[in-house]
Amino acid sequence: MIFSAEEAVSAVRDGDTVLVGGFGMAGMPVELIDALIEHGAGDLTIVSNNAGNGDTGLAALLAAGRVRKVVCSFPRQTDSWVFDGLYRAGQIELEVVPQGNLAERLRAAGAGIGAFFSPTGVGTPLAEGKESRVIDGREYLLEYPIRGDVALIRAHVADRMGNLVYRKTARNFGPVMATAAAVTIAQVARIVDVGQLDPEVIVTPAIYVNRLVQV
Amino acid sequence: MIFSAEEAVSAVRDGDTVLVGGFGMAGMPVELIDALIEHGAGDLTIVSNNAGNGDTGLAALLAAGRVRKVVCSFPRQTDSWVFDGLYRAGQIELEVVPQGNLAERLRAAGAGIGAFFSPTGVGTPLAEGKESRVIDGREYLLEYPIRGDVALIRAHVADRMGNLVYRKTARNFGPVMATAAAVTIAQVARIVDVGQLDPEVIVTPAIYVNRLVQV
Amino acid sequence: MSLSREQMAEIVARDIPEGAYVNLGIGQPTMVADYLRPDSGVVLHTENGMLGMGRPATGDEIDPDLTNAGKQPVTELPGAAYFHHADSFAMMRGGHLDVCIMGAFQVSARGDLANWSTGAPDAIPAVGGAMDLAIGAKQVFVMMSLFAKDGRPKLVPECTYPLTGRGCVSRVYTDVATFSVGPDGARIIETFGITADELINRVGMPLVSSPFD
Amino acid sequence: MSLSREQMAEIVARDIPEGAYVNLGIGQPTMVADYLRPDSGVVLHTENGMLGMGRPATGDEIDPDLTNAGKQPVTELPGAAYFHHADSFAMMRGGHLDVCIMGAFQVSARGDLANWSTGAPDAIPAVGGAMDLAIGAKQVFVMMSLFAKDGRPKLVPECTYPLTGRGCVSRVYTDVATFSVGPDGARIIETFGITADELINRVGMPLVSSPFD
Repeated sequence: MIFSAEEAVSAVRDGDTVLVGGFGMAGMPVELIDALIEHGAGDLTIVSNNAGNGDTGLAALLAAGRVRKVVCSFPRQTDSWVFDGLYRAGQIELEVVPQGNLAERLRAAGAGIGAFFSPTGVGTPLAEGKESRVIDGREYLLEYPIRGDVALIRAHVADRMGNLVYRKTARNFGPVMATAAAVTIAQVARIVDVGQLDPEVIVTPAIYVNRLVQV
Repeated sequence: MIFSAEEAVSAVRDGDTVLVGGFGMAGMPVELIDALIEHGAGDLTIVSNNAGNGDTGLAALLAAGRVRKVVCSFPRQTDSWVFDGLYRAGQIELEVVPQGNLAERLRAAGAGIGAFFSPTGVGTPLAEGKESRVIDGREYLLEYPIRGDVALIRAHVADRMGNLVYRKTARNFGPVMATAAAVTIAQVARIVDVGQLDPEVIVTPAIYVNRLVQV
Repeated sequence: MSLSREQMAEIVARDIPEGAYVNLGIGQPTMVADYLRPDSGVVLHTENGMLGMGRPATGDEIDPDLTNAGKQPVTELPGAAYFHHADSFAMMRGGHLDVCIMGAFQVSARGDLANWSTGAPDAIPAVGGAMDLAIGAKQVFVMMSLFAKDGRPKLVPECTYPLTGRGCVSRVYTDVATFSVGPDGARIIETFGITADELINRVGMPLVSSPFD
Repeated sequence: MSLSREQMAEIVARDIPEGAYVNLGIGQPTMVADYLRPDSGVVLHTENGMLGMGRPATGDEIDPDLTNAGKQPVTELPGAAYFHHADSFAMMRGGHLDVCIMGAFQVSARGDLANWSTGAPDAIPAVGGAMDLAIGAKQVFVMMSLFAKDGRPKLVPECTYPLTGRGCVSRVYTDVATFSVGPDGARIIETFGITADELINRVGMPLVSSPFD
């Protein structure tokens, strides 16, 4: 269960879809991304809220040419120059997904839902090509699950089985991404013995966690 | 926010759909159900995992002739003689919903999902009349949200705003039902001042709770 | 005299019911928080996963794990709760927030909202939570200047920019007037430093003037 | 000699991989817990909202807020976690449980499961979590006597009782034999006190005998 960052990310293979937690820097698994860059897997699809900031983390992964496609809600930021450059040069694909659909599609993947009718995006350009249906007088769009081969997330404390708790708004995408990937790798600040976490407050049960990295 | 049981359940009107938490006695809002019987609202649709046990709680509500229809996963139990009698006499309607669909349909109501394709029940008698679709090679059935006019749930501790924590497996349906009703009434063992519950461990945020009853 | 941004924020704050659950969009709407009375019981939601958000954090209060949707450090109020992104957006999309306040490029008389893209051919699309907020809250208030830099009104008969949501806005707060919008069209609620006639003339479309104006 | 219920439970327990996440259905399957080695790392899920369920509670341990899916009082092991019903069934339906063990009225050679209703016209229908468990776990094991009280085999070419799930069972543990079932039909894995030929004769349908038999 407990790995070095290098060993942990060796689960990622060329062509994989990798779910990357975090909203801005809160919950961003920085050390796992660094290890992934070092690891060298390429042709990746990255699912994350943003498409990298500055020159580190996801931006560095993009800059290293390892990413074929980004699925995110908000790629364009003041410091997203790496993504912007690749996108304008036609060197990276982009699927823009409203943030709530992103979260709900990840949840659907984890929960065995085949597809769901979402209220978001009706009448907008993002509805193009989507099946729509009026239910009880309201229009919805059909949205499909987003599954990952690997999820890289950051939590606060884990026990040795892999139960996780998070800290404040760094919780964000971690709990849903953990359910949506075949292999979930969590970096945590601290690993405690089994029995040290209160069963009432565990946010991600160990069943969803395959590898722990303490950083 | 803080009411007597009598005042709290006065929100229920004739013909309402009432979501009732609990799995067996764990999480069953016994005092709220007693108050509802006293209150007298009738022609109710009750959504709950079971259809009453023995002669108290939901069974007493049924025996009092207040329930038109039960939506549940498992009505037939060793001590469900009140429901059994009414059902065999043709005096109550029953919609049997697989437990996971019940939970997910309640969640869908709370989450604004118009409908979802569920993996459960395919090829069974409960698939009759349901729209089916093959997605990625697997067959699913379309399921619709279950909304309540009122939810009656039991939690462990509330703060004065209505934030809730539960206790062990008594958590069960409470958190999803709280999101799925127009008015959610929670009975709790203890009400504490705002700020006394750790924001990391709140299971039902106060936004979902309209009335608190301490019993 | 037209309103300053601070005055607009104050007017919006005044219209938020006591005890409401409110999401303040990124940018100008965040200023509304400064004008909410501490005893109003208004609870702020931030879609990255929190109810009970407090004011911006400064100095030692800054915690990289506690930010708002604009990724700025914020504080936590008593009674706060944290939750993950799917739960946060379920809260929003399920219609549990009372009010959401957003900026806009354009709002149509019937309440269509355009605030995520100018449709420029070279723009990189980015939507964030705007479309979820637009359709999720019980009421969507827009705060914006009534006229763009080029002088064209941003309250329009039909949005020309790509939509964020259809018929979702109920109130539009601008520097020169407050409007209600919806199925019956745009109605002037209040004007600031301009007459209703001037306003109708400058906006260039039919506006019903409120009897209270 | 055919197996006792205890021996069947022991054999099922032996086939559960170390560290597996397992749901034990109501009734006979709960006996499997007694034969799991404490160091096996197997974690029990109960669909009413818990991972890390321990043995049945007795005496002072009994807590009305801590029960299993059969509503019997149970205990909590170190590393346990509680969650609500939607999360619990998402865990199940999302395919995260390694093994689910259920009783059955009938199982077909291709793995169809019938265990929720005998289809009797006067029966009150009640399904609980059976249909979710049937389709949710990576592997569904069935534990049952091979023959009903009237002597008819419960492993059948086609289920005559209403289905719980289609093609979901992979292994059937009975008192006289263990079978694998699936798209290629039923195969005998092991027999107890009966020869493969006798078994085929009594079940009255084609069964492939394993090379290890």
